[in-house]
Amino acid sequence: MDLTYSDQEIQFRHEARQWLTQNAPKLPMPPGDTREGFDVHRAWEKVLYEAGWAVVSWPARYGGRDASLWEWLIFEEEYYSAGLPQRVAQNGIFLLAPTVFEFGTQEQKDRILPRMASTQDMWCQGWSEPNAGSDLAGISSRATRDEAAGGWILDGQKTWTTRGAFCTHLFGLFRTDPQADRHRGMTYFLVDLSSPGITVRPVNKFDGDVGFAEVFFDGVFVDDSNILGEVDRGWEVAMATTGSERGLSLRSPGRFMAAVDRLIDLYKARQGELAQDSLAQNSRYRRQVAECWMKAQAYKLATDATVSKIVAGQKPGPESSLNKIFWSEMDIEIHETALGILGGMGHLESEWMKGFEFSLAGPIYAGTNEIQRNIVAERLLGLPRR
Amino acid sequence: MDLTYSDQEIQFRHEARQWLTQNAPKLPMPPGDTREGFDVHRAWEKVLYEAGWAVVSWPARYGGRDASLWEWLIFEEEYYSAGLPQRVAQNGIFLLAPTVFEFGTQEQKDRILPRMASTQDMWCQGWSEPNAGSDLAGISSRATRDEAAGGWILDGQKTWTTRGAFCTHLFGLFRTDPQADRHRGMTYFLVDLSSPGITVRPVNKFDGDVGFAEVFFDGVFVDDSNILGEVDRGWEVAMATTGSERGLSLRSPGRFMAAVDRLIDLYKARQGELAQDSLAQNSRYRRQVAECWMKAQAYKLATDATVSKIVAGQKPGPESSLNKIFWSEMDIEIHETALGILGGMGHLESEWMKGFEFSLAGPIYAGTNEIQRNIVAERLLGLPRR
Amino acid sequence: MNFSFTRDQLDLRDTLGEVLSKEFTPERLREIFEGLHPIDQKAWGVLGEVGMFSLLAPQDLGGLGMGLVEVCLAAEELGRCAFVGPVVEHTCAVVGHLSLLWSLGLAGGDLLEGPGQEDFNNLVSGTKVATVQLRPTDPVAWGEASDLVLLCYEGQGPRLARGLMWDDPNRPRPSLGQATPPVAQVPARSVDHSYQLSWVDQGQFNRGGIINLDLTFPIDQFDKKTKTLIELVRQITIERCTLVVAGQLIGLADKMISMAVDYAKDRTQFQVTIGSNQAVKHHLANSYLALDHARHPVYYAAFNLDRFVEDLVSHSMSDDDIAGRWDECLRDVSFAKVYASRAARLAGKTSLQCHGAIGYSWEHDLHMYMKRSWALANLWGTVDFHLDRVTGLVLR
Amino acid sequence: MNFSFTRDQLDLRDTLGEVLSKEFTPERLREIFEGLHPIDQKAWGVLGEVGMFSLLAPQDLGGLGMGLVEVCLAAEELGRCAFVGPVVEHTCAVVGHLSLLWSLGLAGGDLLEGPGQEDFNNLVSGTKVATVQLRPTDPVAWGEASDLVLLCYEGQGPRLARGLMWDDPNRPRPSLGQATPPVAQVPARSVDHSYQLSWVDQGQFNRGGIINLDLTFPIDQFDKKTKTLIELVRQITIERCTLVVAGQLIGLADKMISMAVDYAKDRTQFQVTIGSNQAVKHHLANSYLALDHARHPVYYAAFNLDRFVEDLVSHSMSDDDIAGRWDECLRDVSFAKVYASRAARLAGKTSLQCHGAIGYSWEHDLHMYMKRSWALANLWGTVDFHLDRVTGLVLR
Repeated sequence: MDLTYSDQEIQFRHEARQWLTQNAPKLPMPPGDTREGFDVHRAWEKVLYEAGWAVVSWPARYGGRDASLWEWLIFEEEYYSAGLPQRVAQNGIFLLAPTVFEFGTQEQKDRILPRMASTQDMWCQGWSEPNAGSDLAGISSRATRDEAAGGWILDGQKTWTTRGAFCTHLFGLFRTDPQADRHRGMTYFLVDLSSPGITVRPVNKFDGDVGFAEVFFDGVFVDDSNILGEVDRGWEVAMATTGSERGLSLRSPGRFMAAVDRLIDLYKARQGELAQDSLAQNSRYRRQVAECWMKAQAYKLATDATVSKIVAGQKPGPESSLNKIFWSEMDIEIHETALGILGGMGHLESEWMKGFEFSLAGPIYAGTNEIQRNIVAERLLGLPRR
Repeated sequence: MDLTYSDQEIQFRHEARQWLTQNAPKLPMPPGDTREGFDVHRAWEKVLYEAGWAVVSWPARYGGRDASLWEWLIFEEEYYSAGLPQRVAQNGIFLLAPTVFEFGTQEQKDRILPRMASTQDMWCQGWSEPNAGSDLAGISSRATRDEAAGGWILDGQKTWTTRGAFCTHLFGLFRTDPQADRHRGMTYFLVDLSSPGITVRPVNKFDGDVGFAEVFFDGVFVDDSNILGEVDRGWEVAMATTGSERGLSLRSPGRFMAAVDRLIDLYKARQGELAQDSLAQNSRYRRQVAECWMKAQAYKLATDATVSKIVAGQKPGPESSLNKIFWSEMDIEIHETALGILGGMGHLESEWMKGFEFSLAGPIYAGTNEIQRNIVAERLLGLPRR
Repeated sequence: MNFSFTRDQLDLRDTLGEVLSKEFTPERLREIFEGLHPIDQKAWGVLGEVGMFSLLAPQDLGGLGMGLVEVCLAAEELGRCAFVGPVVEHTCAVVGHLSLLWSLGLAGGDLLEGPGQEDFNNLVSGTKVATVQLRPTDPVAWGEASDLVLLCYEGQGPRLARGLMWDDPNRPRPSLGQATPPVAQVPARSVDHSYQLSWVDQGQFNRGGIINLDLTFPIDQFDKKTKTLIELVRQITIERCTLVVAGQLIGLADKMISMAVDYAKDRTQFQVTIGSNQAVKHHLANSYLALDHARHPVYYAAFNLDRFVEDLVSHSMSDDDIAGRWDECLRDVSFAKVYASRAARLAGKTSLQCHGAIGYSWEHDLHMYMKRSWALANLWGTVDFHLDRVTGLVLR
Repeated sequence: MNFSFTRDQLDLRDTLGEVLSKEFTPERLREIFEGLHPIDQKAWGVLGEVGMFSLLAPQDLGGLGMGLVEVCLAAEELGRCAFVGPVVEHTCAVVGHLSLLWSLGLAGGDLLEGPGQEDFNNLVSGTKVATVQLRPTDPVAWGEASDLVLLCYEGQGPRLARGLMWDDPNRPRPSLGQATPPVAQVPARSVDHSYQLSWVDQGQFNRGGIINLDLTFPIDQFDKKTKTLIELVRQITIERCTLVVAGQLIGLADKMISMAVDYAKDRTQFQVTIGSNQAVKHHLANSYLALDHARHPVYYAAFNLDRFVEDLVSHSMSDDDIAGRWDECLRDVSFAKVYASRAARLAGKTSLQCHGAIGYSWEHDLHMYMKRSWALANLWGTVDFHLDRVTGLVLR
């Protein structure tokens, strides 16, 4: 056990901070879930790429700088600490990319990863369908073999595709063997959204922004080079991705540590007014802010423990479900605390309100927290399934 | 809607308060779950009976004073407000008696009720068995017909029989038709615990007192006059009793209102020290005490609403499950608050600690709160069973 | 003792519920939410027809002469459909407030027969839309959509205003009085887009030409006792509004739970109805429990506030009685607001979680009910304010 | 960065776990709980043999020269079996405290070679049982069962005491010093009957004839800097004890969850294993989550406290460094104690609920673990105390 950073890591943090300080865009940026905002974000993420900060832990050959996982966590801390927003490229670089690294051919890696890192291709996730939400194995979109053309014909519908209205590519599961049982006979496809036969309908989310899309497939051709992993083995490939989504990659501790820092600032700015209204109220929020600090710190330490295991060669297992429950509920609590500190103004539109609305999706997506608790009980504690 | 008490009710309260002030025993009484304590309590409850306060809402002919349900609630408030303990006769007067009133023959009422009210017979409940806890329909103790003798032979085992070690009689379910499906073929028996073939083993509870008993039946004869309701219809009869157990009769609001009054006194006595330790802590407990007050008040109001319905001729339904969840969790919260106010001394033995240990049983007995939540969801909200 | 509603009370509620389910549909709510209208004038008129605004006016003034229990029953229905407009303000703070002043002999005869009679009748019938402002710095609910504003400040008698209103603090305004907060501190609008907040400009105070009602309160000429009474009436108005907001929150909670129950009975995942999962059952059971235990405190407080007002009007309380019973009223109103706000918050969260992604979309109605409940929980005293008040009064 | 334990650390933990599972069974715990013995001398001796008490003593003093990370790992095992006796006090507050004074050149050579050497060796090996008292008014944990008590009061150097002890405040005592609290304020015992609380009588202070260890601290002759350092060492001892108690709470939580998981896999109701019910699954998942997130803060605080002590001993910190890093240590220890206490409380409640009636019986072991966790959560600073401290330090 050694909980100190090496000189190299400290130097890396210093470099990252310096670069971000000098190059950060004007803040706050418009929401990434609107057409205009998306473009602003994409441009900024291209700046990141060009300076080598887009995907620090990737090999240099694909656009990264071969940083360690610890350095990636450090970069994330610095990134969020600078007040920067979540990445609109995240579903590509954090969800698809690890799967490509694990299951992709060399040709696929060379073709997909650099364009992804440089924001040329923007990827969205095609998991959910109208009848397959938490129950991912319930999908019915299908792919039919076209042997002559050396590929597959996709038909069906995907829904709740985050930023699908603005993205250029989609990764998703389609049924290739309709006879197989629920968890088999699916294949993992990589789809260019400009292919003929695709219709994208924007769907607004809770806060009114265009957060989602419905994507309709009507005889869409995809050639064999765009299958990730083996035909009919898409479930196993997808499970690797959902592990990432639930676990640390989408929600690195830095984001919550930065949110708590902002919460502390908010409290300090409002402290006088709170105390003037009532000492009890002030004391309640002081404590609540400290509770949020402890939660973010606990999450950071849990992540450090997980990363230590990964670095030692272990694969992260169902622990990712623990993380997902924890960060999603913490995110809501941080924002509820902030809105409470804002008092009677708490229901007005603000950055905190926007963040609160966003946080409400946390216990739902990437598998509801109810499903995650089942996973914890069944896989970590060994309780029987029904 | 009229939330004021009538002159008669106010007069009733006055009388009860006056009598209790003049006749209350020395407090605190020893725990009713020890041999010596049980006898002390039984003697006190006999004093109650002799003055006509044991079962105020029963007809005079059985030992009551024909009081209304509202007056019963008033009596309970005054009783607990005087610092008096829960009744050791409660499983008879609050659980068995309503069932006897509903299902008993005139002969049974005349024979059972006055002896119960006067504490001559002390009743315990024989529901649970080693393999039938929350799942009451899982009982396997059986009754075999003895036509010649005009009765039944009981064999089997009951467990978690509250105060079974000290009681004189037991009411319980036994299987009379082993072929019937789980919820049928049971009969409700009334058993004299001095009958040949009965062995009672005392079982200590969480706090070390003899709270429970295991009762073993080995060829115990019970004649037909001691069947409550019809043979093979015991489930329906028992359900009437469990409704009482969950609902208001065992846990009248007065008990919690009195507990909260004591909590307020405790807080006021410790307020100076709490504030000296830290203003934040003091403010936290101030609020927590107020939360307990609100809970007890909400429970009182919910009970008033239920009683209004009963008085208007409606039967209390699955709402009793709402009440059971609420009072059992409130009881724990009241005691946890008190132990918190006691600070570093909170883990030492005290009346509050004793009450806390007692409260921990609340979410378990009379059907676990998990079962109660199922009932609320299925019967009040109409959600489907699995 | 009887905690049941009378047949008349239930009929009133049912009638209103039926009218609203026809006149104020989720589609109508969505139009307002998306900015097409400020309020629904037609539905407002129908509310007037069924007597909503006249509940707190005495029969002598052309009202129904009912109490807050009835208004809270109505408020549940208004909450259930997230009705848009200053109903609480109009019913309690304008009609109810003026009526109570009149009943206590403090308002001019104008209400009954003077030149203001027609104006007052227009308020009682809902032909005019009124709202209220309690402090010069407060935003006014639906000020732009209202015909008049009652200014009801501490230590002053009520006044009627019709000034310029802004729903956008960035819009230039003629004269910013000192009392108006700087623009930067005033975000433009509630996340509940159907809840319009406006700013009244003190410099443009102008009641001439709009109504004839004479409310000139020679407050400085009143004796101390009368001044105290006028302030008490103002306080009663505030508590009435607070409690009616609690009633709306109860209705909202009920609506959001019902939506989730319906969805959970219908939606299938993992080859079972999601409502058959114990986790979903327990979420909904908890929400229902919180709602059930929040509803009774609302009516308990309403009943006791009604009795307090009755006894005040009939002069049957001593000053000590007034002080003691008023503290109990404050405690009970705060208790009701805290529980109703929490019940609505839990109902919203639970409902969203049971709906899953569909509930998180703008197209689904749920977000409109959730956002209304967030706004109402913050208005007429936050949960924190009421929690402090109930704590102070319980631990006196 | 590396948050994994070394092979050596894990071996230490596993060895201790194996020894305890043989030497300190639930049956043994029950005997103590039911009053048959104060502590288990044999198990205590075995703990000494495997080096438990020497963890914090430097190798020069015959110890293992390890740190608090190792003591916390051991504490988890001690918690898991609810080991009875002043292990925390003995290991951290007596051996650890004297060792640290010695390392800083503040304790006499006695520890190493003087007439007290044998006495100190007896402490390191566990041949003698020692406990501690931090304030003259505090009860002493297992005072009656201990051979000596270290009196370690603010502003004074440590002293060794062997006075009369009482486990019953009603027993007559020779001379009640002013510092002894009146009997009425001192309930007799913890609800955890295996946790013995005693009262040390100041009037009967007597260290002659028991040990030769010379701890005469000429505190008044020290300069201000040295006095400050001695007080800091005392503070370090308190924080170490607090953190080791947190470690025990983690072990207790783990044990109670395991018991419930095992039971839930076995017990059948409604014709299914109760552990297949989603409600049971989610209860246990929540408890496990709380435990998982409480465990890391304990080791984080332990690691940083060890580093602080190392740097203090090597004189490599400036006064400013000391102040800043010490505040972080305090914050982290409080955080760990709060989370560990809550995890244990939740684990106990959940475990009881999953066991149902059987868990509520005296015959079942669960209550002994629950009660230990209640006692430990209150000792070395309540959750309230630590919550306040972490709040103050986060919001400096």
